[in-house]
Amino acid sequence: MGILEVKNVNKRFGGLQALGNVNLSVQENTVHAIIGPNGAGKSTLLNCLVGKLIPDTGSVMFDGQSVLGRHPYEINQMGISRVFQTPEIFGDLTVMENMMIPCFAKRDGAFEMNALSAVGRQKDIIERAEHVLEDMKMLDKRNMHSASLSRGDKRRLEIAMCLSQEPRLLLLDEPTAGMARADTNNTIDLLKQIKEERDITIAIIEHDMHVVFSLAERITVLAQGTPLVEDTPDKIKGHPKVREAYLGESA
Amino acid sequence: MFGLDSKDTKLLIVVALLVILAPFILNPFPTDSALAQFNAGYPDLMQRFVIFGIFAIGFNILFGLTGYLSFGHAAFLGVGSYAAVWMFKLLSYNVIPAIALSVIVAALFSVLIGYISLRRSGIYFSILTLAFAQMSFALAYSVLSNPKFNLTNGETGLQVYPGDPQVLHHEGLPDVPHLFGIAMRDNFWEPVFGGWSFTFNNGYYLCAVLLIAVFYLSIRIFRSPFGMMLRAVKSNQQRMNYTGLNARPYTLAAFVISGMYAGLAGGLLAAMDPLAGAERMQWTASGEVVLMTILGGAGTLIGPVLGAGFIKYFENIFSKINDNVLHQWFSFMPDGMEDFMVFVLHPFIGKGWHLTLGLLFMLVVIFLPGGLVEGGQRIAALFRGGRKKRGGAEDGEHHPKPSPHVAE
Amino acid sequence: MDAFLLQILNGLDKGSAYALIALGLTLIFGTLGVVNFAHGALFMIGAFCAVTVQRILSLSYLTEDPTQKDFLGRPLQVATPYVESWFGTDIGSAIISWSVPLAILFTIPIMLAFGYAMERGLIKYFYKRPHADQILVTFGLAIVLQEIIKLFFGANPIQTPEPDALRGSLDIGILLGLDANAIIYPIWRLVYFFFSVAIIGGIFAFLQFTTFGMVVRAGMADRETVGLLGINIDRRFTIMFGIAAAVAGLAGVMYAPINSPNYHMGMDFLVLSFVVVVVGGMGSLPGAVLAGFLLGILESFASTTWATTTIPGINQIVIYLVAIIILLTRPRGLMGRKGVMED
Amino acid sequence: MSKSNFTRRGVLRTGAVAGAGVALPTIFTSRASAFTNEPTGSTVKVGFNVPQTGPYADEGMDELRAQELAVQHINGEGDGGMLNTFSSKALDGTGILGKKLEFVTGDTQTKSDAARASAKSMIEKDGVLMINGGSSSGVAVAVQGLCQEAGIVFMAGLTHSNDTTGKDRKANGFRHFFNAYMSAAALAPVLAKAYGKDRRAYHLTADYTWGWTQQESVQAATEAMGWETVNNVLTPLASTDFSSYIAPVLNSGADVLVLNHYGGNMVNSLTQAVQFGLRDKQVNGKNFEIVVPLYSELMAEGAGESVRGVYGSMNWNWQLTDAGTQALVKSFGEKYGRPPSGSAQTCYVQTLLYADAVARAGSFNPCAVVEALEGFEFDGMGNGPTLYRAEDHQCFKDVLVMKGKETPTNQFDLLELVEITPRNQVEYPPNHPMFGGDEASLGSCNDGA
Repeated sequence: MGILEVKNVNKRFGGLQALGNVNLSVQENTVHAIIGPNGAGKSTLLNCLVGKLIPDTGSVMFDGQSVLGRHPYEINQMGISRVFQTPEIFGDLTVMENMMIPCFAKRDGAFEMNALSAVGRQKDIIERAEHVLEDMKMLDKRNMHSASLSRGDKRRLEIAMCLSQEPRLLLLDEPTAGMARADTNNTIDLLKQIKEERDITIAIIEHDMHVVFSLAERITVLAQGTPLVEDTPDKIKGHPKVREAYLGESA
Repeated sequence: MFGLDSKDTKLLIVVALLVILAPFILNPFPTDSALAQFNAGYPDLMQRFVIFGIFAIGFNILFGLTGYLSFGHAAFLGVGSYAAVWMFKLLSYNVIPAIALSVIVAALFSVLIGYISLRRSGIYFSILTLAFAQMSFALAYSVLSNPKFNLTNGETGLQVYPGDPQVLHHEGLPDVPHLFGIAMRDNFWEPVFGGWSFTFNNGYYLCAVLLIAVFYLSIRIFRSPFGMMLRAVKSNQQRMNYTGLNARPYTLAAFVISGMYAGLAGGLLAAMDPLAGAERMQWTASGEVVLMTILGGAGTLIGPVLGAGFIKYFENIFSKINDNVLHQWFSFMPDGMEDFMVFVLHPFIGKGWHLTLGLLFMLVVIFLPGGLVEGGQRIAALFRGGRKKRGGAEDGEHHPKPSPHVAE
Repeated sequence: MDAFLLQILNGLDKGSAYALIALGLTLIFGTLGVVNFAHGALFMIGAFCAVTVQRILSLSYLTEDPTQKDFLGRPLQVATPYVESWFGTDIGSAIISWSVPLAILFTIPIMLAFGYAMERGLIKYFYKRPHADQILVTFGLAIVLQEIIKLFFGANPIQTPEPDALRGSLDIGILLGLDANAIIYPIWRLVYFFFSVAIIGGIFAFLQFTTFGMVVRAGMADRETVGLLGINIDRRFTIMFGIAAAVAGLAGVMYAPINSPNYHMGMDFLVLSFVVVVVGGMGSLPGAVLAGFLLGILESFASTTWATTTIPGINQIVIYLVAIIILLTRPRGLMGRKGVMED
Repeated sequence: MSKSNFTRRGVLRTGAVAGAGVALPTIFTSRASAFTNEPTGSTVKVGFNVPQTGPYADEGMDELRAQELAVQHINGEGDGGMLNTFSSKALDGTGILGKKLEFVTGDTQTKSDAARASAKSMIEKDGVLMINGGSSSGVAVAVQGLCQEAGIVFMAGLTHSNDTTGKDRKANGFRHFFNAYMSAAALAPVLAKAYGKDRRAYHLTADYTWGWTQQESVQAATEAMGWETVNNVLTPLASTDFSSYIAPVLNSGADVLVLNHYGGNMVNSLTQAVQFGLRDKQVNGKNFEIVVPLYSELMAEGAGESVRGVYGSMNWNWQLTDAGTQALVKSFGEKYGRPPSGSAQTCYVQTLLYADAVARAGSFNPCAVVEALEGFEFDGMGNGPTLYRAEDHQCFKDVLVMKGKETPTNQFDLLELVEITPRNQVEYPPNHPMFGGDEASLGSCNDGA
């Protein structure tokens, strides 16, 4: 049993079959990549995992519990954190405040009427936030307005926010999309470091083969809404079907 | 002190001092001088400053922090007033039960309206609240005041009649709203120093104490994790949702808190003057509290209070300047000059105070999105020799940042 | 049956005013993404264009008539309009009597220019600002505009009658073979109805069949792409703002005989027109028109004695109730595109 | 709260120093004077509280003009106006009791809240002894209640609802203007004479207190003449389009439409009713007629040609030919270039009446003024012999029935006088059921002491 089990998931938009009979199993403490050409249904699948979309049929189980019909925040509380393609952070808030919010969510749950105690007195939260920031080498930027960060730092902050919740599964949606080569390599190093230092499962949707093959332990190839193959990176590289459906075109 | 950091404590103390000393501060001109026209230190206006300050502080908790623009908050103020007057009619003129009930009723009402309206955001939310407020107004003005079922007394406004039960009223208690026998409209001290005279009014000090209390409460809310969550709602609801936080109870809580502030303000209005008119529920009355908050500075602690004071000053002082007064001011000029000045200023004073207010409001929205507080900070920055640090960041307050204009 | 038809007719008429205002509002929102709280003020200014034209046409010179006395017992100063002395009494008074339709010619350029100036001078600085800021600045503008009008024209409603030839009412009941007096309907209201249908048709045809319109429609759907094609979409949008202002102004001019213009009529219509836009669907032109007519008819039915005795006060709140129900059950409105401000 | 105690002590100390030369502050005494705002100097202030913004701003403006004129006349400036024709000669053109009369103005916005705020500021800040003006019953009742509590005199401006001197009557408040009952009582016989006794009326009524009382009064008075009431439909105050209310009228079997509307409502409903061709129709073999029980000049101006031939009532009109009216029209007309409106006359007369009552009482004490006004009979103010009834502080005088003129010669000449209904026809007992019945009471006069 994987930590994330997707079984027979179908999703149609009008006449378009976005997902057809998707089966996927992500094993605990692995890095699992999902790749596929544009329009293969990667984003639709991801949205089904986090509660933004509800599949027409099939089941999505996380750690033995169904996520279907739950709100995104409930799914996050179950232990799934998501990193967006373009960094989604609280732009009006400082870096430190950005970090504290997920820490509160982890500690207090989806809603807590904590209206009278000062933020400055939440020592445990501050400590935790600072700890993760330090890990991510961002402690010097703690008082900056997060909207004024560079794009790479925004991505780093978003990942830090997710990590501060100690998720069991981290979902990354094309984390290096639109990045320069240097930034991409930094991100790869960062993710590698995360992988090494923590007990965490990472599912990554990616276009960039360089990223996929540097990180992933298992790869699922999606084409036209259906998984073609699932295997280790080495096997995938040589797989004829994959070449035909995907690598051939992108090379 | 009081669980606040030193900066906030200072702010609270400054506000408390200003409020307590307001009867002096607002009457800077000798009573017989020509400038006495601009004195604002009489009980009714001081009460209004403080009451609408409370209203605006509450509104700011919703709008300033979460960015949800409600056009229906006057409805909560209105039901608060109605609840208070009903307590006067049924129980007694004691203001404690009246104010308590007005807060409770406003809370219930805002739970109901908030629960429904907050299912939408942005302009849809604004229009939903607008629709609710207009419905409440229409109901209060005519439907609920028909002779068979008279809940609001319609156009005239709800008031206490000699035939009302007032079960707890007894001989010796004043026949006006009072706090355990202390009549709200009485003054406890009317000193005269030279040409200056000042009025210290019981009702004003009740309002003042409550303002300081709710201002303190709003600082606590701003600085709390809850306040941070509200700012997160405004900043990025998507991220909030994917961070395991349910935005709706947060916004609903903010909505209800601000509704209760409005209810308190409504209750106090009735406690100072036991008549509740339906007009205070009209959508333009809701627009007024929006104006106050923006004018002062949405999202800042002190801004809404300043804005409320500013608008009420305009409404009560500016509207009373008439051409005769203008002629007196400019009487030192040659005749032609005098008439010209009066002619130029005429559209903006007296009956034209709406025009002045509208212009001012536009100027603030265009050039000072942070309101008067931002204006003050810019001026202060100028005096400090243009230190680079912008005001907003240093006190950790939350100003809507002016976005760059579209390039040509 | 006749009561039913009658209320449909009344509703169509009310609805055509709502539809015209909402159409302009939607044009602005759909093209520029701006929520314009000053739109009611544009409607009001349109109505005052009719007043202005009426005043200009009846500009008079005074002659003393010693046989009549004024209120102070002095000889009466009789005012004779210049047009009457230029063209003779009959033609002159006919010209004055036609001042409302003539005002259309005056209103179109005035409102186009006004809309253009408003967009260039104010609105364009607010594209990137939040909707709340747009609402606030246009709300401020609405207050300023109505106060300026009040300064010049006073607060009292000003009578602006329809032309003599179009006065009176038609007995539609007789035309349909019903009893006399069963359905009577003022001629001017029919004129208003057909006028608005013509304007609405004109706007749709303009957007559908001209290149300009096609570009604007493409821009409404996807502004960036059209911009990338090297088309100056901003300039066209500015012109659309002018057109939207002109539509609101025209709605106001022709409405002047029905609702004597006063300075706060814009605010009276503003809330309503937003409700119409929301019910029709933000950004949907056909939706705005459909919702305008539907709400007009609904309001008429809610005003019948039958409705008000069944649910007291329903005529006061029906519009808001509908808005609330639509927003909760179908937030994109009757014909709104999926995903446009659907939260 | 140790902090604020400290502060207050500080203030007291500085206060004592500053006030060393003057009287020491009197602590915890609220009132040193005998009554609210007792005048001490050489001037005395009154407040004119009229709508300056909102739909009735023009009417407020006219009231303000008349009030300014009254102040001038009382202070001996100008030609003296109605002071020359007033039956009481207590005023001599040197102010009141040797004090010059001054005034402050305020904006009621035609909202009871705003009106009370403005009135309070006049009382608390400017120290006025009397407040005059207003153009709606809601405002009048609200401000009257306030003046009663504060202990000053209220002279109502335009307020037509029965409640003002009915169930909401107050000892400190006085109404010169007529009321809905009087309108109806004056109109009904004229209508019966002009349109016959066999008529069926359809009422459209503005859905708020004033509309209801007027509708009730007109229905009662016309039914007493033999008319039948077919229907009464309430219209929302915010209505601008009355088509859905007007359209069913012709089909209802009614042959008279009564519009219980005022201001913008009336202008629109009347214009639209005429557009629907109601006045060209025949129903039950009779010409269909429209009645507007309460007329004002500004409304007639707004409705323009639509008023032609339509009956209504007024408190006073500048076309009256008595000496008082002529004196007022002359001084007002020469100053402002237009004849005064009905509400302007009321505000003018009320100001003179107040000043006169003070002079006759020999005191500014509101209770003395109230006493001087109660049961006061006077003449020469344009309305013929007039009585301020002691029981409810309502003025009783002749009521004018007006009709829209068919061929007006100028903009001020829109209405013509049809009949002056004598005072005894519009009188009613003070405990009339429409006026609060036996329960209604003035309470006792309050001087604020």
